[in-house]
Amino acid sequence: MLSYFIKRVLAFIPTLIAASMLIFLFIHLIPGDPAAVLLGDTATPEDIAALTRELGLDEPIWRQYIHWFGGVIQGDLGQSLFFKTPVLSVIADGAETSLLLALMTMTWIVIFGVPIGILSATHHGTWIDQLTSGFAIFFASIPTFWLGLYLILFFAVGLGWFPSSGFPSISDDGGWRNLRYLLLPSLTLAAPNAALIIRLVRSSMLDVAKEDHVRTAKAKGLSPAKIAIKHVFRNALIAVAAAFGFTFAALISEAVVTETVFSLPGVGRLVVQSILRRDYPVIQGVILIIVLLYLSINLIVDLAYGWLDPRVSLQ
Amino acid sequence: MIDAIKNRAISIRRVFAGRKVAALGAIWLCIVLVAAVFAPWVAPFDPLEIDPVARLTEPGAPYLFGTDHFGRDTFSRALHGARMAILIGVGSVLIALILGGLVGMLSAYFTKLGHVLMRAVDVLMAFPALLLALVLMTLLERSVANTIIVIGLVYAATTSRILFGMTLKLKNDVFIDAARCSGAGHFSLLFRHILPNLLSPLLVQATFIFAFAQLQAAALDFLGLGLPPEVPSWGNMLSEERIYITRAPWLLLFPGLLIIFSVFSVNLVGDAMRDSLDPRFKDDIAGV
Amino acid sequence: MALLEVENLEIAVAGQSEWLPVVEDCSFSVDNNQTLGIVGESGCGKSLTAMAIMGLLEQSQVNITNGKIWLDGENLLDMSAGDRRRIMGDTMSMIFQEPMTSLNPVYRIGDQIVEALRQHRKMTSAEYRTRALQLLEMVNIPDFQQRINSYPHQLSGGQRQRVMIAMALSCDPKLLIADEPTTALDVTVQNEVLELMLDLQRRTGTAIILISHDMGVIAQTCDEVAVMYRGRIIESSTTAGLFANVLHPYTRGLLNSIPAIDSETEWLDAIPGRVPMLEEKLSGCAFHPRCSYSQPKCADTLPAALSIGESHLVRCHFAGELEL
Amino acid sequence: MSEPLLDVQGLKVYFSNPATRLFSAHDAIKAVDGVSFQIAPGEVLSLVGESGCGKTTVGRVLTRLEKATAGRVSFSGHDMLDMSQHEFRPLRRHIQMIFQDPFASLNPRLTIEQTLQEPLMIHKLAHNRAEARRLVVDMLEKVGMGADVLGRFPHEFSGGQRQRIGIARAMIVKPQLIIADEPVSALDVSIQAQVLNLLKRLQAESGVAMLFISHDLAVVRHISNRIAVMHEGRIVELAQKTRLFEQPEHDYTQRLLKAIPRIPTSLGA
Repeated sequence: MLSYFIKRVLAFIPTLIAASMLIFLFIHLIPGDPAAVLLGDTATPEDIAALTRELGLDEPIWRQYIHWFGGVIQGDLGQSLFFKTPVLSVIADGAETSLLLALMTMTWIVIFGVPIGILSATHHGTWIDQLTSGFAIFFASIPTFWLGLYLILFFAVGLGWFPSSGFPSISDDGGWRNLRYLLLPSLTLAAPNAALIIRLVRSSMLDVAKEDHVRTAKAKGLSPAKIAIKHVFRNALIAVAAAFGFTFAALISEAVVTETVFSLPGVGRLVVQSILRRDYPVIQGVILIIVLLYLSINLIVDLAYGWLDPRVSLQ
Repeated sequence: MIDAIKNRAISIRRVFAGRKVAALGAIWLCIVLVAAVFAPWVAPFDPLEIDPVARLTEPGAPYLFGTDHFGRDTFSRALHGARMAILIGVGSVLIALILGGLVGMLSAYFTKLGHVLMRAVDVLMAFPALLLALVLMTLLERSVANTIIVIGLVYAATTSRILFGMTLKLKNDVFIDAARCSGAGHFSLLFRHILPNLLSPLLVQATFIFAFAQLQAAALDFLGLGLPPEVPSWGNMLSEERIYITRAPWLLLFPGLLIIFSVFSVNLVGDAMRDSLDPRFKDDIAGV
Repeated sequence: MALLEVENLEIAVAGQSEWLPVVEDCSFSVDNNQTLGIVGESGCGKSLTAMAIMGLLEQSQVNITNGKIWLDGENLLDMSAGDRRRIMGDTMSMIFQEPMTSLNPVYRIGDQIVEALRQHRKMTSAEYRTRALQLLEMVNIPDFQQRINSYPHQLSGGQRQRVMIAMALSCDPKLLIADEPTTALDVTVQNEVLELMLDLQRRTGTAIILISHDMGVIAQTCDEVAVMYRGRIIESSTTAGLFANVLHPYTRGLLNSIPAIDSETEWLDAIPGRVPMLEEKLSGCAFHPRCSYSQPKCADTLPAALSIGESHLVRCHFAGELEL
Repeated sequence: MSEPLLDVQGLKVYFSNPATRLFSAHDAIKAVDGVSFQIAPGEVLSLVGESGCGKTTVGRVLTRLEKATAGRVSFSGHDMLDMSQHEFRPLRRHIQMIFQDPFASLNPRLTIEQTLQEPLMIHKLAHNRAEARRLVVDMLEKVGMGADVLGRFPHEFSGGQRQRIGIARAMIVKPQLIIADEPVSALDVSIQAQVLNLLKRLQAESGVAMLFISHDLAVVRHISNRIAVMHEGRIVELAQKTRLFEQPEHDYTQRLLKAIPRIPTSLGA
């Protein structure tokens, strides 16, 4: 188990470094001069040249990268051109919203995805299966922003049950009740991803159900429900866990859109706004953090995989 | 055993036998295709023609789907949008499959090359799909070609990993050893023995990429980083009119439903095809 | 009445457009302390027969269309699914061909061995553990004290099959069905596993049905033999009786096809042709197209089961008349 | 014994153990651990042993599907292991292989004709399609199949028929050595007998030498001239077949022979 763990971590670090190089390179290939953007329309060429030198933008790109990455390691992601504050604090401002949104969404995904997936698999071939599978594929086919817009139209604008946009921090007035701001966004975000989990649980369970050891379990006289949970679902979890990283990536992607639709002050919207504002240090920083998070999730998934499947960790 | 020896080619009859909904999906896709091809002749209005008098008209005659806030005919724009949908779908699928397919196959076949290439793919895969597309789009100008290239590249990474896995499995098949003993060279092994056995799973993968590409392109349009705003695509129609949703709720309904029906149909067809695949490759396919 | 009596069993599988018969008019019985061998080539219906007795047929694909299966005087086919499950793993149990895949990879073998016991007998956890250890010791697993905590992939093929046997015996079944239990094993291991099964039978009196394609295994292990071809038992007898006096041309052909281990011949006397596919409709005796003694009558009429001597049944029009 | 066609000396094949690769690079699985034998032209030598004894790996090294760790293999005077892929090409034709699993050894996407034509074209034994087809049909006839199978795909055939096609593919280039890796163990008894007869007849007619790899001692006794018993990567006993069966010397051989279930020979036969 330990060597499996170390192997995974060792594979993680070079990927992260390479990804950081790629991010840095991308951002520097973007047309437009950051110094000019920073100083605005009234700047003279001399001012721009001075600032370029000051920001170190005239140095070779690899030196700029080392300088930047050196800062990153010490927790310094640079200064936002737009907010004129440290990038890290800009990101931290959006973190609460995004993390709460992600947690709520994951809750929906598990609550809806897993039981419906099991139901679909255990009723394989019946109308229940066809109906749930059909709905799952349908929900995975809806553009998130479209679903969000109509949810706002019906439940916020029409019925007035929920707020339509924004999210005051839970430390503000209202406290935890402020979570109702996240209800529609999290449901919007959960819909396509829960659909994926339903499909995944279903197909993995159907695969496991064909394996010989399930027949052994039947021959022991176990009830169908016991077989479905203890033998089929338990083993299917291995495949589900392995695909969890993929789901998380889809979640991040769709969070960018969802936060924009619901005007949530989260990290996802920050990405889009920073791109539109050409706030390079923030784009760089946010993407690096997201990649770090995504790779960490994948690492955790790998470890969970080793824990769920004794064949992986105990060679 | 009998199952394992059946020829694994995808036949239309087997795919749609007993799957009426998937067959309906296929029919819908044909309609979209016809609309795309004949849009300029079928559309009752010029999709770009502005008519300030007819702004935000409700659906009915002569504006079947109503008009937008410029007074442009939504139905005509939707027909031309089908063109964009097909163009983006087919274009990104081709890029993803050809580029990703080659990288994946060669990486699995030539182990040392694979070590390098697949590490590079790992790095690309460290970015969630839409995020990678966003960053790439920022680098490039907003245009149809660039959107296709970016979406194609994003899914090329996924495809290469899938093909890598499938080729690895096939590479260890006995018939590959047998071909090697017959004296077959690398080229023949790759393109005569391995590739034809991957065509069916590739076709299934293509349908799912097609579906993902639609949603991805719509999301990019929505964020203002996809197709140029003047291009009549379903995504742009949604993006431009979204502030009028309270005044004219139907405005977003039609383009939205068109996207949903098309993506749903492609997913259904892909799902039906996946069921008739070689079970070994089923798990490799990334889709709904 | 014997412990298990199978009467006119008929099984059909779902074909392209219709149900195809795979087992027809199959009758046999087996009693305590007895081992019945069912032998035949792939597709002859021997495994399906075993699965039908055990109750493991996949209803949508395979159907029992006729017949009765009496266990202890009760017809299993009349029982509800729940009643059936109370017998499965308790009164009768099964060992499968693939020891590599027949165990669940994510549970420790100790837990898997007593799973049937947990289902059918109420005991304390300490008692379950004691029983698991006892069973592992009984099937000669080395270091069973440690092995009880192993996962299946940590065991060799032979050891896994021993675990399967321990599992099948956990509730002291009256009937044990072993479907090709040694086919995936090496000869030396095969020998040990077969010895183990017979040894356990001597101690517990369990009735055993051994399904195999290997005449040698059957000859060495069983008291009685039934030879199946294309869904029917074409010859059955005591083992000694069968090998002393082979009456069906197919049984003879099968025996002649096996190269001898203790002598040398230039050519094997192979049966021509191949086993007909399920979809192929055959009239008369199913073996007639491959039979060198075939007469016009063989293609027309299905031979009835002729009783020759004591407990020797043959389905051949010319049983006893041929120089085999 | 005449000049050997194949001379294997001290062959070793080690695989690195993936489970321990991270910390100890030297921990290797010794699949084949110093194996030496010779095969004369036209001779049938069998490698017999239980699963994991390394017999299959020996066969795969001789067809260069696997790399050897150490040792020398000379095939009609050529040192085979040191050759580059390119230098080996002309020899490849003369060392052909028959595989165990008839369901996996034929490319499901190629017709029987395409499969059988491939080696002819590669080794330039036929110069056009018509000539190739004639040779393919001749070969098919030798394995008991007709020209009607040319355009059909592998899934249309039973295991026995596929194995005949596999044999045809190996024999069609007129090799000097055939490596048959468990060629009949996936087949039913009655089909196994047919294929064994076929192999024996083709071998006798063409005079090709054969390395017959099997776990089945009865089959091995039937087909070979000499037999090598492998155990844990080494050959523990190598003798003329009758001698090996009548007077087995090594402990392991004796154990193996004792373990085989015997069929009582009836009086009727």
